[in-house]
Amino acid sequence: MIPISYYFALSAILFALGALGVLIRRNAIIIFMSVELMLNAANLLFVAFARANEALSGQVFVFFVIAVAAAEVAVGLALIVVIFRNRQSIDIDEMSNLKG
Amino acid sequence: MEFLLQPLNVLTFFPILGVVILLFLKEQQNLSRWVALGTSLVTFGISLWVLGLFNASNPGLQLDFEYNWIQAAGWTIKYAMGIDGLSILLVLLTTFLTPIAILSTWHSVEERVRDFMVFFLLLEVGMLGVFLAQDLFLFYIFWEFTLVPMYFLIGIWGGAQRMYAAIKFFLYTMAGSILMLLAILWLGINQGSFHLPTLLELGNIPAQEQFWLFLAFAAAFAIKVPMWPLHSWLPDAHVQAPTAGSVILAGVLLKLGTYGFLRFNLQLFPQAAVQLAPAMATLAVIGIVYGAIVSYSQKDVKKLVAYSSISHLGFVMLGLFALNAQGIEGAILQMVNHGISTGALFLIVGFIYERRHTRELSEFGGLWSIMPVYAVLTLIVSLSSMGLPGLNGFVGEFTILLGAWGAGQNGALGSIWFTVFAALGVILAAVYMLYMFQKMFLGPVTVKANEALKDLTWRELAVMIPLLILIFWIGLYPKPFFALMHPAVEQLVAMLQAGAIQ
Amino acid sequence: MDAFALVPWIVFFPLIGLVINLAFGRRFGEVFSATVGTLAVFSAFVVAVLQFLSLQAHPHGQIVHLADWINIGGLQIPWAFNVDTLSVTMMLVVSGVGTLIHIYAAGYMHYDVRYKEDPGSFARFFIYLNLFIAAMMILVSGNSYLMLFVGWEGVGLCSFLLIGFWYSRNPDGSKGLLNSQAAKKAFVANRVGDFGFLLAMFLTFWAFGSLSFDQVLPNAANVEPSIIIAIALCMLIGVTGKSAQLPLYVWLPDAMAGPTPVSALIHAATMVTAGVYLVVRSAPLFGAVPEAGNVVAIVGAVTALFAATIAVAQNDIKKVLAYSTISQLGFMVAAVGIGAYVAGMFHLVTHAFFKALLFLGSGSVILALERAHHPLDGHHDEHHHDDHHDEHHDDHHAPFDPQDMRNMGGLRKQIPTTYRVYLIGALALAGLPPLAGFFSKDEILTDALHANMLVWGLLTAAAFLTAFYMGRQIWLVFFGEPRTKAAKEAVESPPTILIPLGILAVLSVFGGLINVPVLHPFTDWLEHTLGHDFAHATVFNFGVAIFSTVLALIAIYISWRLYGRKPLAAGEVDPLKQRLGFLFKGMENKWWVDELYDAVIIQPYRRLAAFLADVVDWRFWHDWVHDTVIGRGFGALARFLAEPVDMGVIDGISKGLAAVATGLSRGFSLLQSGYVRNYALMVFFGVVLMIGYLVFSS
Amino acid sequence: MDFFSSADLITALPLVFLTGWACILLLVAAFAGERQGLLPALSLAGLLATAYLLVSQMGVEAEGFGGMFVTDGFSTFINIVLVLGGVLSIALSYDYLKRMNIAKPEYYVLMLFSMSGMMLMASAADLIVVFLALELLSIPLYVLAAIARPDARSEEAGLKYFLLGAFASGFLVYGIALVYGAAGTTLLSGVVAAATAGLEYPLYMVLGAGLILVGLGFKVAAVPFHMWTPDVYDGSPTSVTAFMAVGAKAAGFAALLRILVAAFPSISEQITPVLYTMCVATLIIGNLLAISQSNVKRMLAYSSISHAGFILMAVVAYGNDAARFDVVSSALFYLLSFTFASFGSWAVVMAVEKGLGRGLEFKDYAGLFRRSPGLAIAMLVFMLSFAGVPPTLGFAGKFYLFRAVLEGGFLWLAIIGVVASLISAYYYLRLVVVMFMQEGEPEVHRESALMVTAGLTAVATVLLFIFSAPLLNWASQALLRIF
Repeated sequence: MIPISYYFALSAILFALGALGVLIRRNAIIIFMSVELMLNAANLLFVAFARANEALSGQVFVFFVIAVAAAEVAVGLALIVVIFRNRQSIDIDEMSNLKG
Repeated sequence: MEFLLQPLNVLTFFPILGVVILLFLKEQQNLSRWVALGTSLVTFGISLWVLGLFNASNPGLQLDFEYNWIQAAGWTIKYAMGIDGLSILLVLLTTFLTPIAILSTWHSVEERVRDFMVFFLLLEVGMLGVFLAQDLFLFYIFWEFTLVPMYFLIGIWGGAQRMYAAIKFFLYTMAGSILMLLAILWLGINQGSFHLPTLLELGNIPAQEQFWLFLAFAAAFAIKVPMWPLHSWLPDAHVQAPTAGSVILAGVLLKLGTYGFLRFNLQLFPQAAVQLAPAMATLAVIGIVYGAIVSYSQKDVKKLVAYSSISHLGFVMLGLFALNAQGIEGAILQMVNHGISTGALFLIVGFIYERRHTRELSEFGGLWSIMPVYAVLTLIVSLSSMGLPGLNGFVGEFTILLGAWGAGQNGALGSIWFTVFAALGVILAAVYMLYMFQKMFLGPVTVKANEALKDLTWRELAVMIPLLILIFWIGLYPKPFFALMHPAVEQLVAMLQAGAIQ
Repeated sequence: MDAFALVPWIVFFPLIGLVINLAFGRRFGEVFSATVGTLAVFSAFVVAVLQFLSLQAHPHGQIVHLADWINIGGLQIPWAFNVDTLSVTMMLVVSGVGTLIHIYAAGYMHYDVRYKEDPGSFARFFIYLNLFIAAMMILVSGNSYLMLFVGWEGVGLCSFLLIGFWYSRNPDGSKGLLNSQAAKKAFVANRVGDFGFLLAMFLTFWAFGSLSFDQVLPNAANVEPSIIIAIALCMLIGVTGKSAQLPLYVWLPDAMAGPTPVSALIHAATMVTAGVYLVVRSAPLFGAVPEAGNVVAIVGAVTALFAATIAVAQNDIKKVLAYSTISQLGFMVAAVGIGAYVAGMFHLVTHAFFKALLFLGSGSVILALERAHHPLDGHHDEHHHDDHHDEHHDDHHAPFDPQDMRNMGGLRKQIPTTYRVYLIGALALAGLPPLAGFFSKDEILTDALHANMLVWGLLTAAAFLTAFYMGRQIWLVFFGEPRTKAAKEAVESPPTILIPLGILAVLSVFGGLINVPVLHPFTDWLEHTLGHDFAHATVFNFGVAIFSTVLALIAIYISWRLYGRKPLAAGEVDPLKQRLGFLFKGMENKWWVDELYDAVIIQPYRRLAAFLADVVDWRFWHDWVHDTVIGRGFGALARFLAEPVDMGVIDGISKGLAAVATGLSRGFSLLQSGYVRNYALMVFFGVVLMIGYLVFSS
Repeated sequence: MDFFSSADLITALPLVFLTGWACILLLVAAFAGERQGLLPALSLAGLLATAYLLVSQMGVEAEGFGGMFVTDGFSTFINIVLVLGGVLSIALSYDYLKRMNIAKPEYYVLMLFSMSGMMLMASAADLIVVFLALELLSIPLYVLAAIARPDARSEEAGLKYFLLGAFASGFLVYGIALVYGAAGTTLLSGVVAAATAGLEYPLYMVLGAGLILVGLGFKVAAVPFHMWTPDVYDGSPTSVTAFMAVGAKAAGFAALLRILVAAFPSISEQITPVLYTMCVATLIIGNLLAISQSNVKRMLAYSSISHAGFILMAVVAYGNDAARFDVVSSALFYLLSFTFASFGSWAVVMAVEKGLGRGLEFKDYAGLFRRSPGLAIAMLVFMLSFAGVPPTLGFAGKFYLFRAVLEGGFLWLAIIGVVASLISAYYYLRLVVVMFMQEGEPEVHRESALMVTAGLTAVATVLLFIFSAPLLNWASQALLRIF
């Protein structure tokens, strides 16, 4: 059996990639996709632990997370669309009027 | 109902009635003045009634009462008040000075009179509360509460730099009191009560803790007094405050600090008090000399008087930390004296400021020939302030110095040099006071604008005369004043001696 | 039935006079003010006489308790009066001489207020004088050191007020600050002395447990001598202040800025002798420690000689008398220092007579010149006069100094009465028999000869100089030819002035009889109070008497040689100046003591005050520490925090603690750049830090 | 196996009711868009009913849904505070939205949904439920923040909040996953049981707890996860800001307290330093940055950060058994005191606000005392309460809070706390100075809801201080269920 730490390492890498994506990219949609990547890293971890603990609950949680992510997508994309209509751009670095 | 009928509650909260009436007034300036004056006079009357109820031979708390106020979450915070020989004079001083200060604003405050009076009466409530509260929590509330009205009095009706001064006053004072707050909490947690008499009964605070608690309380009080070197807010606050504000600030608010030392530091932490007495006395003496020297070099009369307060309150502190009857009684009396003399000096500065709109010494000179009554009053008050025998200042200073000398020979201070240097302050006081007097009143008239000045009006005289009466009364026959405080001080001294032995 | 219970009235009467004059003085005119003032003092004198009479029957007197004053535990100080032979002596002198001077002042001030263009001040003068009498009475009659101190400071206050009576002028009458500065100087110098007195009281209280004479003095033997020495030396500081001894004497010459009656009453006859009285009163203390007494005696003797040398070279008629007063006070202090308390008191009394006479006489001289210089309207029409006077005042008053002896000369013809009484006073001061000064001074010298040769030597030298400068003054003022127009036209003073002079002249002639040798009634009188140990009769010593008389005569002869034989002409340099050279310069300039004090004490204090106030308290403590607190450090921290993120400049760290925090705050604000990715980065950093910590701590 | 029983529903009745009500209102909103007054009225009615249900639940202690949901004194307290906040928010919103021309029916529905999420947070006894609750409260808030579209500031606020919120919930979920890995369950009771029994991978537990802290720290705006706060507060319509400032904070702290106290007492040794570092940083940064603001809304935003720091001070001592009781109740009490002053001050801000994002500068408040003394005095009371000056509820809050800190043995933290409150006094006073001591002609919108809210909260802030015993009692009895 593959040790749990392997899964952990993979998920951590995915998570880090996601986080770095948020930090590096300027396109709101890509940032948002990076966040999804972070959530999915967590999902991977849930599943792996569920398997290791021989419990189902972890797998159920994944569904919760996916559902919530979907809700976020709905709201997030709507926001992005509205903003795009307004400014013809979704470069988040252009949105820095609020500061100080 | 029973709560409202307690004499001390009536006394403390009566001004609120005036505030309520004032809130119903619109821009009726004169009516506002009369309402405020009337309220403060009735409050003074109530304080005399309290004086009548007060039994001077009883050293303990009187007219005291306590209600459980906040009894929750493991607290017992009491609404406890009481009056004793340590506080009664200061209460009277407060109620006495407030109407005088209000009367002095008759023509000097023309803007937002109603609001001014509201804040003034609220200030009186706060000050009375501080002197009467017997529960640390309650005390702290009144203590902090006094900041707010004073902050506005300075900030709205003050001079050009008023906002800076107001904020500085507030923050400086608050800086000290938050440390006290922690110490109060510590007491509450470890001794299980905030009620002062209960705490005194419990006693047994270990010496090490006493030391730190003493310092935490001292931080709050020393700033308020202000003791050197924490005095930097004082010149700003005084110079910027309106006359009535300065009168109350010098007359009563600074006494909150010295009173705090007397009531809490000495009573609650006797061992630390004995241990730290030389250190406190050192600061006090530095304050005496420093304040006197710095006063001498001021060009603004009000600032000169402000710095002189540092010197005078140094005497009070020295007396308190002599930890013997003479020192402490002298200190209490000197608190009253300073309230009267310095209050009067600020009024005097206010009179001339209203006429000339300047306080620069160089703008005056030779005023005696133009305003003789004013000059004579100033002279008397200055003499009282520099401690001329026969006037009030002397009785206080002499007893303080005598007490401090005794404490230096065979008491808490351990060295007579404190007294020697403090007595130097007596010389220096003459130097700066006479300097001020000479610059303002003697010599030929050098500034044209002064030639047409009018002497004091009847209203201004009415403001000054009660103060003058007290100046002479205390100077010539202070016995009734000492009699009020004597038993309480004796008890305190006995306690301190017991503390010193431990 | 004795009158002891009346003793508080010696204080109350002057106070009543004061209050009446305060209320009505200005309204009812000069005659009213003067009458009230004088009557008040005279009433006090009557009370003093009653005390005197009562003491004949009960020579040990009585302590009259008026009211409690300060009562704190062991500290019990009542308002109580001590009637005994010593205090009654002082009361008589003060109220007696005081009454005469009040009468004199009624005449003198009438002119003075007009020359100073402020007739309204007439009542004010009498108010002050009455206040002074009241304070002086408290001083001499109080039964405790503290009550004595009340009077002590009270007379100091009156001295301040009266020296600065013409507060808007200079001593020469021109507009200026000098008078008020002299007043301030007097007060401050006295305060320095009072500082010593205060310390003495503290020591006394904690050693004796009381400040009352009747509890302190009898117990002197029970207290450690070292403490008594300390008490005595501290008291000495007080004495040097009040009685104008070295090193605090400097205020007295300047005090001549006050109107002449003041100089006579306060700065010659009464107040300045308070120090002597204090020592005599404390005789049991000083007597218990001869070491301290010696210090006192040396201070007195040195002062006597020192002041006499200065008096020799002064040209101001009142300044000569002022230094002479210091010198004579030195005599008294020296006397009480060596334990000759009776001699000291004796000299105090006679000195009060003849020095008051001299001062008042000098006032009469000055007035004579002043009136000649710019006469008031002959009919004393005040209104008319004032108009007239005002117009011409400045142009011919300013340069003329009516007190300068070089402006006088030959006055014996113009003002013969004044001349005669002045001569009596001068001879009494010079110590020629059989005038009052001879007896008292002789008694001091005799006692000094027995006690301390050094003191005797110094005093004898001083006595020699005294005779010399008085001779010089007489020659310069009254003999020769008038050196100015004013001197030529000098006018004799009115009777209100001359009558008191006459009475004082009589007293100066016969005053010596109160302790005439062999009978010495005064010694017996004081013995009731001081006890035999401190009031022993001095055996008259012909040797000393003859020696000092001869010396005085020689001195007068020398003065005649210098000033009398060939009178000084107008504008001529003092003949002594050529002979003594530098020495004279020193004497003329008062040995530069004022300059020394100015350089060593006053200026440094001013600079210290300015430094503390301006630099330390304001610029350093108030501005720098408070407003710039940790100031730059805070700002630097802010910049440091800001720079890695944004190279932007923080808009200068403005002043103020607030601004400092603001600066720091702005630094952080730069982090708040508005960029989402920066915010996320911050979150990320936070996470990394936290995870790092958690991993390594687990 | 039933998913849930009727008993479970009763345990969660207020929440269930409110959620259901929100769903109904959603339909109403869809069909009754024209009648503006209807929805706020219905929302208020729903909240009042919820409040009634909550009050009737006082003293109840029960769990449901297999232990994932808890009703106890703690949750009831928080929920009542939340509902109070909701009522005040709706009261503040109506006129304001009309004035700003952004009245939209869905606004109130979103608010109710968000409130459901907040209330769920307070009761959540399972980490996954916490996550769900967090998203339920956040997602409507993202929309609310941007509700003033096409206003650019509002949109920017919404997007920023959304992106960063999602980012933070990524950490939260990952943390939950780690804890799940360590304990084998996400039930708080299970976590604490597993920790007591001994863990195979204790590091997972600690790291998981840390990441959960990140997610919740983001919600309560603790440094360094606070950076969205000023921008979002600033950009959102003020009524939303007011709602967010109290609601999200209360909910976040509810979850934080419950999770820490119930699930992680065993790792307090590792967590406490993280907490106090966060706490100190929050106090310092929040207060320092507030000083330099010239915009009242941003100043209040930073001040709310600093208040989060104060509440964190109480939380720091959660590991101390003796102090735990006071930790929870003092935090609750502080939250309550913050709620009053916060809503009151936002009401004043809204009264002075000229248009979206305009009229928020300090200088716009000059002369307020002259113009509208009532509002100025109310604002003074709130500022004093924020600064912890008696006689205000804020003082009682700080007093209690510092006591908990001292009891927990963190004297140094208490000293930092008092210094921070001193610094905070400075910027609160600055606003007071502007209002009372400077001359100006501010524009004041005397809308009755604003005035009444400001007045009532001001009076409450003072009176509830003077008669604070019942409140304190209530807070101290709001026990948190410990497994």
